[in-house]
Amino acid sequence: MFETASDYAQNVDFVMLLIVGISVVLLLGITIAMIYFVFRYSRKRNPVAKQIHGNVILEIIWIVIPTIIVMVMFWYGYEGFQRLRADSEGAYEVKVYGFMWGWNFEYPNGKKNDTLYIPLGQKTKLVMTSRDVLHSFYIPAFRLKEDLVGGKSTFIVLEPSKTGSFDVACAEYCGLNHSRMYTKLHVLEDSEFDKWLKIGMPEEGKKDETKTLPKDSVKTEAILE
Amino acid sequence: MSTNSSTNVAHEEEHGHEHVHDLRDDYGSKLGMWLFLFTELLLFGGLFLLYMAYRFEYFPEFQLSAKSLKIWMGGLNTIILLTSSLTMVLSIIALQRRKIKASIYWLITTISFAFGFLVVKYFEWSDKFSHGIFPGGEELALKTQGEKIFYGLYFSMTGLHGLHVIIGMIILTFILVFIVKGKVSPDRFVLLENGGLYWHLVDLIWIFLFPLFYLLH
Amino acid sequence: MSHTDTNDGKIAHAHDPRYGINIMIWITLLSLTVITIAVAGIDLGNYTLLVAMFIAAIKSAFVINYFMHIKFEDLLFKLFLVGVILVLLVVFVLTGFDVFLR
Amino acid sequence: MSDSTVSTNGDYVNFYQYKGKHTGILGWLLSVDHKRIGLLYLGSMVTFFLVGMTLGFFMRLELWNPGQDIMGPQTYNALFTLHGIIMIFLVIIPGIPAGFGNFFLPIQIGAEDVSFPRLNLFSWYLYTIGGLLAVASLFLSGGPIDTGWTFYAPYSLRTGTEVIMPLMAAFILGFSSILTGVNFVTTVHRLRAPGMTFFKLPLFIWALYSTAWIQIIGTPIIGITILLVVVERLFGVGLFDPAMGGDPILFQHLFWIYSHPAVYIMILPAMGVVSEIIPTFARKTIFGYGAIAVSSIAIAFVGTLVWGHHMFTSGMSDESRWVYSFLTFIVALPSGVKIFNWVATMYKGSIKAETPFLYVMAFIFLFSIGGLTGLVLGSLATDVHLHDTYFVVAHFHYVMFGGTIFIFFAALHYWFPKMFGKMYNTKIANIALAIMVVGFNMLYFTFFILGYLGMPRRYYDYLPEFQGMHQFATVGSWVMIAGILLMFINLFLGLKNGKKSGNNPWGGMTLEWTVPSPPPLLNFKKIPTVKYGPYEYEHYDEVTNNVN
Ligand code: HEA
Ligand code: HEA
Ligand code: CUA
Ligand SMILES: [Cu+2]
Repeated sequence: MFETASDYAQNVDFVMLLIVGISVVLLLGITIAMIYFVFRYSRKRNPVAKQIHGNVILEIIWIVIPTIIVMVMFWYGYEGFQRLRADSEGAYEVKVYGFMWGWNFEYPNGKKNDTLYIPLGQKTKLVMTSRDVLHSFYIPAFRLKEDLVGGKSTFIVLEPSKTGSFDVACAEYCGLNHSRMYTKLHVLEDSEFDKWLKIGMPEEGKKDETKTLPKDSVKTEAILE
Repeated sequence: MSTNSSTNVAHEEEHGHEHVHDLRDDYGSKLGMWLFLFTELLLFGGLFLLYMAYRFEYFPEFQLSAKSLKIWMGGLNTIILLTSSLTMVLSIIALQRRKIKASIYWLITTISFAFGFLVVKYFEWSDKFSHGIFPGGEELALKTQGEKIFYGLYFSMTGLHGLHVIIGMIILTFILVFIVKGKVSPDRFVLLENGGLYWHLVDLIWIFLFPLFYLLH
Repeated sequence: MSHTDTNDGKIAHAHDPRYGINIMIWITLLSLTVITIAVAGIDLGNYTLLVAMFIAAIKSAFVINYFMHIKFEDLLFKLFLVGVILVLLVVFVLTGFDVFLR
Repeated sequence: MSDSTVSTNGDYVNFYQYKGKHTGILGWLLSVDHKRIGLLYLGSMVTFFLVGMTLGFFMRLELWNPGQDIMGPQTYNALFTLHGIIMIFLVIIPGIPAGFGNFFLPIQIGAEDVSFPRLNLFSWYLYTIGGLLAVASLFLSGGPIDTGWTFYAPYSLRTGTEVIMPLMAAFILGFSSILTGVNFVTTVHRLRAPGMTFFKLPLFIWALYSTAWIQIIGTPIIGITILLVVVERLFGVGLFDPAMGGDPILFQHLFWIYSHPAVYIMILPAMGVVSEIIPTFARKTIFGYGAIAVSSIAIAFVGTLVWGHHMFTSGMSDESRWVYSFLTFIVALPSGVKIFNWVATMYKGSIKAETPFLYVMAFIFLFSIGGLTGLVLGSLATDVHLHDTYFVVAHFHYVMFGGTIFIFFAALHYWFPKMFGKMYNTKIANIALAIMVVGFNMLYFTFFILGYLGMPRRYYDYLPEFQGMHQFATVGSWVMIAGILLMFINLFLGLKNGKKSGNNPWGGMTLEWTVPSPPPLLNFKKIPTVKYGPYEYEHYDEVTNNVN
């Protein structure tokens, strides 16, 4: 359920932890101060209020410090994101097509399939487009998603750190079966992957307009009854 | 009512005994009108934004398609609108100088020019339609995507502008009736001014539409 | 700024309305229109759009200032107008970050 | 205007009792009195709110198990779309400004009414027509709209459901919103009482003023976007349709250019109400009046520049992704300033934590959670993971429900005695609040976790592993039902047989507390002359003894 399948994903978790950590401190500070004041300066204990109109120094402090804090947050978010966008040079390229309601993956050698297999040892660049409305290719275990837009191509770069099978969901609302547009991502050892690519799997040669839902996902089968 | 109302604040009680709070506030009316014009500006702003994006994406196709629009028709309409803007101003000035007849005359001229604009537009559009160039038209369907977008923008933007011309005509006609009835008068002409502002806005939009669609070569 | 001064002399004619100046403006606008059309015939490459927009901006400045009277209105009106145009421009620039760099 | 506020035998006549040309229901439907229009808005709003909540209730029921429980996917998709449309366009955008704003803006600035009273009534009619159209669209042949409240193209161009009618409804609602904005800006500029300079305006007015500007500048953009989708569906112009060369991402730009600023239309007025309530119950002048006032304008301005943070994964250019991320963080700062100043206002106050104040405390807690998780979403790396998951759903329910709607309730409790001249049972009101806070966090905090674990939003069906949390949230929604119903019942009972409240039950200092409850038709016997800032409790006696 809560998997981490790449270094990138670990970094996202770190950024998340950082921002949430700072936020929790701020939230607690504010809440505790507020509750304390309400007790300490209740009308019973403090019948007459002291009229304080403001304090320029304090107000400058609570503009400057949050500015620094948010800049830190921005930087980590930016830097983390940039990692996988900046250089995808020499990555293994797979074409991704989304349609209502399924996926198709096309490999450099012309092989087509409705689940995604990628090699462990190298970056994979998914070049994606939609055949109809918007979809969004979302792999929670990689903390990555990107929309598929008709008439345009978008991309995602994957750099897995372990083998395994991971859920892929559609995250952009696309109509009736949006919630059932799940498929699987399989990360294989390089040799396994080559074998798979060459020998081919039963899906070989399947027309890419297939509307069948992914078969190899136990979970999706479960939700389809 | 505030007891210290000064003389130039006229309170009206139009609706029988209902105390309609109706301060006369010409400055406020005009302010309100300008705020409304801002919204109109942004309404078209959205379309201009689309124009910018698509012109960047499909520049050659835009140039190609623009050739099919007749500059002299667009130019004629520009002159018509600019002139109608002038007659609109003249109508206001005439009213301010208490020349009610002249004011009415200029206002009628303005409305006629608006009508003239629509007539030219009608010929322009029907020419395109007769060539099968309209959304869903068989000729347009054969063209490239960039050209489709050009005509899509052309019809949306000039269409929305044309709609504003029609609305402007209606507003000005109402004001005309008010002048005739004396509800808009040399002492109370902010309504005419506001109608004028609306009309100038229509002109203003056209000043940009004309070069963007007709002068692309 | 109160109930009492809602109409304190700020009614339209802080200046004397004149026919002459407006007719001058109209002639200027017509000439600028001719110029735009003429310039469009010349191939200025990438500057075609710039020149056309520049002339259109001048024309609209005339319309706004004289026909629409902004020149003679309160400072408030001018501030608002400038503010709104600025927001519009910033929105264009920000959208440009996507459209032009995609 | 003493003739309208005093009856023949010398008694004072409030605006309910005042008899104009029309009486009975027409006296309301044709009234141009800002107070009656405000109440008309409040009434319509609460009605739509209950409808929207009921839809939410059924959505939660459907999500009890994976797979089909009580409805098919088409119905579910229509439900969350309508839930979103109703809550956004019919409840929280008009909510505080058109309801409480209409009622209290003129009174707080010392005016008899708004600048354009007839236009004001006209906007209410537009609002009602828009609402009715939206409801009517459900019964058309195509079936209820299923695009989500964001109407993203090209899905909204292709779906077979009835799209045109609800879009026209949204257009009309937008028009209504614009007219209210125009009216408020003009009123604030023209009708302030003598002596009330801009920096003596109550902060609620500052908030309404900033909001009105967003309404004026932002709304037309969604107007044109909606029109284009309608035109697109009718004639196939192609501007957003990739099949014809159009660019769906441009639709998103246009949509969010309005809809992000719209979230500040939702929250700014609420923040204004908070700035009213805290000084009243702390008997203390607000800390940093200027900063709070100016931060409203700052939020309104910077808020128009950050719309792209809804599009980090839409396929827009990498450069614009970080630009929008950066600007998003900037816009959080003025909100922070407000929070800090509010808490600082409590310092050395003389606080009586009555119901409205307790609501404000709940607000500060819940809105801070919502806002801070907004920062998580504003950060690029995390948003790419969290976009379109339940984390976003949690974020916006915290800010919209925990923020705006809670303050809507607070305002209802704060101004109730002024609007109706009666008092509700405060004990029950506090209990209702406590139940709501518990239910709220059960319901929505769970969503944060679901979202981080990868549960996408707008999902009719979900992986079995999420079931436990979905069920917990659904139970939370039942707790909320209990709290909300209790609150409404309590207010209703107060309306029927509450005891008289007096003119100034809380000890407020702004002008509405100097007029009788309920106020007379034109609010003041004599327009007051303002000498002090709105919360200068040093001068409390002088200001409030000067009762009308
Ligand atoms: C009332 C409405 C409201 C408000 C006020 C906000 C406020 C904010 N929102 Fe939210 N938002 C929505 C309503 C709202 N939002 C809605 C409806 C959506 C989803 C739309 C859809 O897709 O359907 C959304 C979605 C949304 C997204 C897109 C998520 C996605 O789809 O991927 C983002 C991303 O940046 C975001 C960010 C923010 C930020 C940074 C703020 C900031 O303004 C928050 C500022 C507040 C604080 C920061 C907290 C208080 C301050 C302190 C405690 C002091 C300390 C502060 C600092 C250190 C700065 N919001
Ligand atoms: C002000 C705004 C607001 C408010 C108050 C709410 C209130 C609620 N929302 Fe809201 N919600 C949105 C705005 C709001 N929502 C928006 C904009 C969306 C996005 C839509 C989209 O994706 O397009 C959304 C989406 C959304 C989703 C995500 C749907 C999805 O992505 O699949 C969910 C899921 O649980 C949800 C739940 C609820 C619930 C349970 C309430 C409840 O109100 C909570 C408490 C109340 C009750 C539980 C009901 C009380 C009942 C009664 C008073 C009557 C009782 C009647 C009977 C028993 C018949 N909402
Ligand atoms: Cu495909 Cu959602
Ligand atoms: Cu936003």
